[in-house]
Amino acid sequence: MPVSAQRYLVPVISNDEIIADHRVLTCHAPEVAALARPGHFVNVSVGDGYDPFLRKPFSIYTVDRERGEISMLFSIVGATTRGMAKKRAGDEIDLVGPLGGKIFQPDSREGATHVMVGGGYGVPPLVFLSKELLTADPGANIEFIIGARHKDLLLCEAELAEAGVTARMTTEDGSHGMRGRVTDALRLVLEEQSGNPVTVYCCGPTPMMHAVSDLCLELGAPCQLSVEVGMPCGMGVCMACVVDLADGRRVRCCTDGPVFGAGEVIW
Amino acid sequence: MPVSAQRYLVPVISNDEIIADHRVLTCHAPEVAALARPGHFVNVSVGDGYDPFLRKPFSIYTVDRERGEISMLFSIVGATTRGMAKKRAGDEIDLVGPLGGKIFQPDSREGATHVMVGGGYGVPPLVFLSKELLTADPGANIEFIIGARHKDLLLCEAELAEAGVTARMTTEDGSHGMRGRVTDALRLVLEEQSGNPVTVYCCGPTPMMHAVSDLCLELGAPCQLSVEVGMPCGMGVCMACVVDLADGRRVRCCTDGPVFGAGEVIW
Amino acid sequence: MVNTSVKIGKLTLRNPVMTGSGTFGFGSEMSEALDLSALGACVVKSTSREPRLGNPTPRIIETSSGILNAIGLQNGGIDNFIEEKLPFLRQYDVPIIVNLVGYEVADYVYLAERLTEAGGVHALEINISCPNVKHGCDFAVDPKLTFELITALRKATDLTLITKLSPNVTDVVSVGRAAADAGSDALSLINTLLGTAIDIRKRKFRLANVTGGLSGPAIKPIALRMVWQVHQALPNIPLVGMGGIVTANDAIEFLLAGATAVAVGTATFINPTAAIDVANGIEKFLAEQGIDDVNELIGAVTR
Amino acid sequence: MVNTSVKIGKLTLRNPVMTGSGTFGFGSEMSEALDLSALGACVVKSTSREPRLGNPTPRIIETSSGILNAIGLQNGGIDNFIEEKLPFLRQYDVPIIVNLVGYEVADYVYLAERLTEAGGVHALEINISCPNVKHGCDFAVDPKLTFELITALRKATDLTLITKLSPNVTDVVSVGRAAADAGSDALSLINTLLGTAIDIRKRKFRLANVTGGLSGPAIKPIALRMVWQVHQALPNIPLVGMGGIVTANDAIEFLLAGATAVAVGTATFINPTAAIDVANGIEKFLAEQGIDDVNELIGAVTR
Ligand SMILES: Cc1cc2nc3c(=O)[nH]c(=O)nc-3n(C[C@H](O)[C@H](O)[C@H](O)COP(=O)(O)OP(=O)(O)OC[C@H]3O[C@@H](n4cnc5c(N)ncnc54)[C@H](O)[C@@H]3O)c2cc1C
Ligand SMILES: Cc1cc2nc3c(=O)[nH]c(=O)nc-3n(C[C@H](O)[C@H](O)[C@H](O)COP(=O)(O)OP(=O)(O)OC[C@H]3O[C@@H](n4cnc5c(N)ncnc54)[C@H](O)[C@@H]3O)c2cc1C
Ligand SMILES: Cc1cc2nc3c(=O)[nH]c(=O)nc-3n(C[C@H](O)[C@H](O)[C@H](O)COP(=O)(O)O)c2cc1C
Ligand SMILES: Cc1cc2nc3c(=O)[nH]c(=O)nc-3n(C[C@H](O)[C@H](O)[C@H](O)COP(=O)(O)O)c2cc1C
Ligand code: FES
Ligand code: FES
Repeated sequence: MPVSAQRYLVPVISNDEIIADHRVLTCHAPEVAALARPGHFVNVSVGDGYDPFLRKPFSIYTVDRERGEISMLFSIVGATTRGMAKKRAGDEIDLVGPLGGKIFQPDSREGATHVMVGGGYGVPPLVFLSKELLTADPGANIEFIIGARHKDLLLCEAELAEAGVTARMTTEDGSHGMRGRVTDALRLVLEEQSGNPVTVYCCGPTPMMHAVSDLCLELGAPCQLSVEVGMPCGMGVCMACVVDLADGRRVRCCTDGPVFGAGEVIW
Repeated sequence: MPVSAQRYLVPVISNDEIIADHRVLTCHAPEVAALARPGHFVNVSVGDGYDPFLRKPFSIYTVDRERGEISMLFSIVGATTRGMAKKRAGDEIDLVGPLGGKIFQPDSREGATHVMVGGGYGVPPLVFLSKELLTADPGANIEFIIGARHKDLLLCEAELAEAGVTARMTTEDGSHGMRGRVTDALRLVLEEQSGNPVTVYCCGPTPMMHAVSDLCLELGAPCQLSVEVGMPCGMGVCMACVVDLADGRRVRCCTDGPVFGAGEVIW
Repeated sequence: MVNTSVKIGKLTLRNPVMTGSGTFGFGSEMSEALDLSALGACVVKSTSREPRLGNPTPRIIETSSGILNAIGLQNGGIDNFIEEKLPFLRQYDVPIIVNLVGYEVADYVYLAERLTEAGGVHALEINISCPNVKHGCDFAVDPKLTFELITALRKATDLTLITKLSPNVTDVVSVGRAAADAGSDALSLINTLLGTAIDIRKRKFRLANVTGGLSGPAIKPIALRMVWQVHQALPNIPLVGMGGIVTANDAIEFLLAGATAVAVGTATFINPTAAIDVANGIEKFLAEQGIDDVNELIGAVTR
Repeated sequence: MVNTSVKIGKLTLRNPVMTGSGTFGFGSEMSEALDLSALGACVVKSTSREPRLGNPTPRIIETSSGILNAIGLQNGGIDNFIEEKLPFLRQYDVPIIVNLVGYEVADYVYLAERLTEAGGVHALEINISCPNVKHGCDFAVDPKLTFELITALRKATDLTLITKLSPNVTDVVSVGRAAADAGSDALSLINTLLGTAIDIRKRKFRLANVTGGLSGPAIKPIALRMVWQVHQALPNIPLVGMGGIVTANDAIEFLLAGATAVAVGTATFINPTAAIDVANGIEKFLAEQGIDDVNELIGAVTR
């Protein structure tokens, strides 16, 4: 599927640290805001020179279509995110997007429960998805599970509360919420929901997604996973981001995904 | 001559536009401030990546040894100077220096008149030299000639006035000071000074330095010129900055210069 | 009005800027990002006889001012290309150049015949130089093999033939000359330079394939030198210059060095409209400099 | 305590980090910027029989993540080296490696004899691969000529011989093998890749010499690949890896690829203490990883 990959040089509106080494950068990108749906990402470049050369993908976190603003939540790990961290209001940022072929498809069945399972910078696109669901239907049933190793690494709890969603937190060391992993909480939720139409949406570190996928297959819950692999172009032309599917096809994560069903992907 | 090339990551104190596309960046670099003498330069890098790869040389403009501060006056032309322009107070800047082998040698003869001839970013090291001469001897005789194409490009007039030096300005279009070139003003000054011990110190665009050099040779005035050529290393090891001398030697501008005598260099 | 059109063999391009094979998919992917008809030509990903799954991942990693790729020529094969990709491309008023890859002469001849017959293909770029497959380099490092391959292809098709040279050789001119002597209408250069990178903590190669091809601005000086060398030695054969072109200024360097056209490869990854921006930038440069024909730039560098 | 010392021929280095010839002058220039005795070895600028004035300027220009240089081997000649430079270097407790360059075998032999006789020189690096002088490439692209040259040198001196290979060849292994067979104690690689750049407004080459050698991070992937290839083919000859090393991590990649030592070249221009910083960084990495001997890293990369 062709992407409407457009490049925008846009001003930064704000850039705030939310937890250690994690920031939310908001910029004025009305064209992107108009098109962005949950699961879409933008490809970011911060430098003037060619080192680093490639853009890096970041999920769209919040969208304010009226103001024409979008934001990304990022964790500082390398050259691009270090450069993003330095941006101040008024500085320019260079984006291509929105990108993504198959994104989250909200379960449209009557009374469906939407179960979000996120970890790390996989949480923001699910927050976006939850807000969109609530905008379309203020009574939408949303269960939100967020996992982290330690409470200091948990993201978006307050933002979700503001949107009216009480997230279940799991930490590996029990420092906040339930002690354990997201799959422990997910098993509880899916058991609670047994009999109801339910869809799981998941984004997070690959081992977490793998475990969530296995659990959903085990329990027969439909599950959409936003797969993360390196994406040099994000537009379907470089063939570097391929994932192997159970049906034998080798497809591009960026434009044939990044959202795949549990059981569809070979981990 | 070996250079004590040390690298410093230091904080920017201020960075102000002085005329269009020209700024003065001040940073806290006490080790450099302690060693810096007029004619020395520092090699600056602004990026994190390797593009651009090389540092770029900038003359030391002001030195405040008490505060441990130095400044550079730069004109925005390429990647490094664009990067310097973006630095704000508190940001870091990456310096190597002070560099330079043979720098300005103040004329120490009794009653000597020091004639400075500068253009563009050649003016700042001469301002530094003038201030050092006045610190050593508040009664020092200093004549200062600054040339530019147009009055909007004239640099440092106010700073010199503050130091008690009234500069003669020349502009090619007569928009400020004397209409003409620095050599027109220099001829007048040297005629006024005829009979007195005098030394000309010159820094500016190569054609200007060539003309000043020729005039000084014609009038028999000793002249020190700070030659500008591309300097990939600034430390005498790459052999790229060579200049041919009248005596047949091919020497490095960075460590065998950058200050040479009129008649010494083949233009 | 400035003339920006150039000729490569029998083919007239409206401007000298093509896409780089393997960096622009099969055109369809980018058809909403830019107007395909504004390209000088659309060069598609290497196509082989049978479908290929390519190499395991990671397939691309970043290096200073460049990338290493070891895609391994993943493509759907010639049948899929002719049935699924070509009809889409035919809708556009743009020359279509298909890049061919094979294991032996017979593969290339078969592909050339199929594409000649299919119609709507304007030229064939012969990839003799992909470093990521077994025997992938055999032709490109050997003038004799190159001569044989191009001779066979010349007999098999009337389409404009562009032989794509590898930089991983001592003497790029001798391979270019062999292709020209065998009847190649043009030469394109350079393909990627063989390189690698290591993850020091895992003590493993960062590419699953161990080595890959280096592209992007890092290699531009080498590419430009090779274009100039080949143009000096073979001034009569048109060259398609590539390797690290990101801006119009980069492209103009290649034209001055002797390229009749250029290809924009990796740059598309960071700027989707790079090829068109380069074409527009060349036109602007010509206007600015008061040059009324882009052909005046070709090989016009002096010492 | 971690062992950082490695052996190159008869030579023991306290750490595997040398300077790159032509990027560290004759050592004296940098003697105040860093402690020469902290280097694994100090490799000085190419020295020739007669003094050379080198090429006209511009001699170095910047490219993406690299530089092109065409210094043209400016140096004061062997007499000047022995009289003026060597006595200074002898003061330091550091192995001194002199890089030799000549037009023909006799030049190299003469230089080797003079330096063997002079005393205080620990090894000779044989530059058969400088692309910036007439015939500068003759030896490096031809295994047979390389074999002859190194055979003659092997007879002329007992000093450790390190043959420096050019990357501008199809098959770097064959040249390396020829040098090894002729008795070279070690190989160093890579020298610079031939490249060029053009000023589009002046329509002139940006280097007075037209072409120059590309160095710096841009070439690292190519250099690393070549080191690995040569180490695979010739596991018993020590290699000095170089090309784009800026950080300790870069150097460790070369060690893992099979280099016994590394040289830091262009990086010194941007960080005067680069070579020592790299040496310290390697030591830190070993400590961090609980490795007690740097030799464990050599060639330890796996697929
Ligand atoms: C669809 C998608 C959406 C994403 N959304 C988000 C998001 O919303 N927020 C977010 O923070 N991230 C997101 N990511 C991840 C983000 O794109 C990457 O983390 C990106 O690499 C960051 O760029 P960087 O330049 O800062 O780091 P990089 O320099 O690319 O480094 C990334 C990681 O690679 C390692 N690395 C770098 N160089 C080497 C080397 N030479 N050898 C070994 N390891 C190396 C680093 O240590 C680091 O852990 C997303 C990724 C995808 C595919
Ligand atoms: C001893 C010394 C002292 C100096 N002191 C000062 C000082 O005090 N203040 C000051 O402002 N400058 C000073 N300079 C000059 C300064 O070092 C240079 O202008 C430096 O190049 C600026 O770096 P940059 O990265 O901003 O520009 P660069 O990118 O290096 O560009 C510099 C110039 O080269 C041109 N150029 C760049 N790339 C190309 C290309 N591909 N083809 C053709 N032309 C190209 C640009 O258009 C520009 O005019 C000094 C130089 C020396 C040698
Ligand atoms: C991801 C990728 C895939 C490529 N695939 C092909 C290919 O299939 N066939 C081919 O002839 N060249 C291929 N190339 C080489 C490019 O067409 C081009 O020759 C090279 O990348 C240099 O140009 P650049 O620096 O502008 O990318 C590929 C390059 C990249 C980066
Ligand atoms: C300015 C410069 C001068 C050089 N001079 C020499 C030389 O005289 N002899 C030599 O064998 N190599 C010379 N080299 C090559 C380096 O020693 C080294 O092989 C090459 O630059 C790659 O390493 P690097 O990327 O770390 O610089 C020179 C390199 C540069 C940049
Ligand atoms: S990232 Fe290039 S094809 Fe998906
Ligand atoms: S700048 Fe390198 S020797 Fe002068």
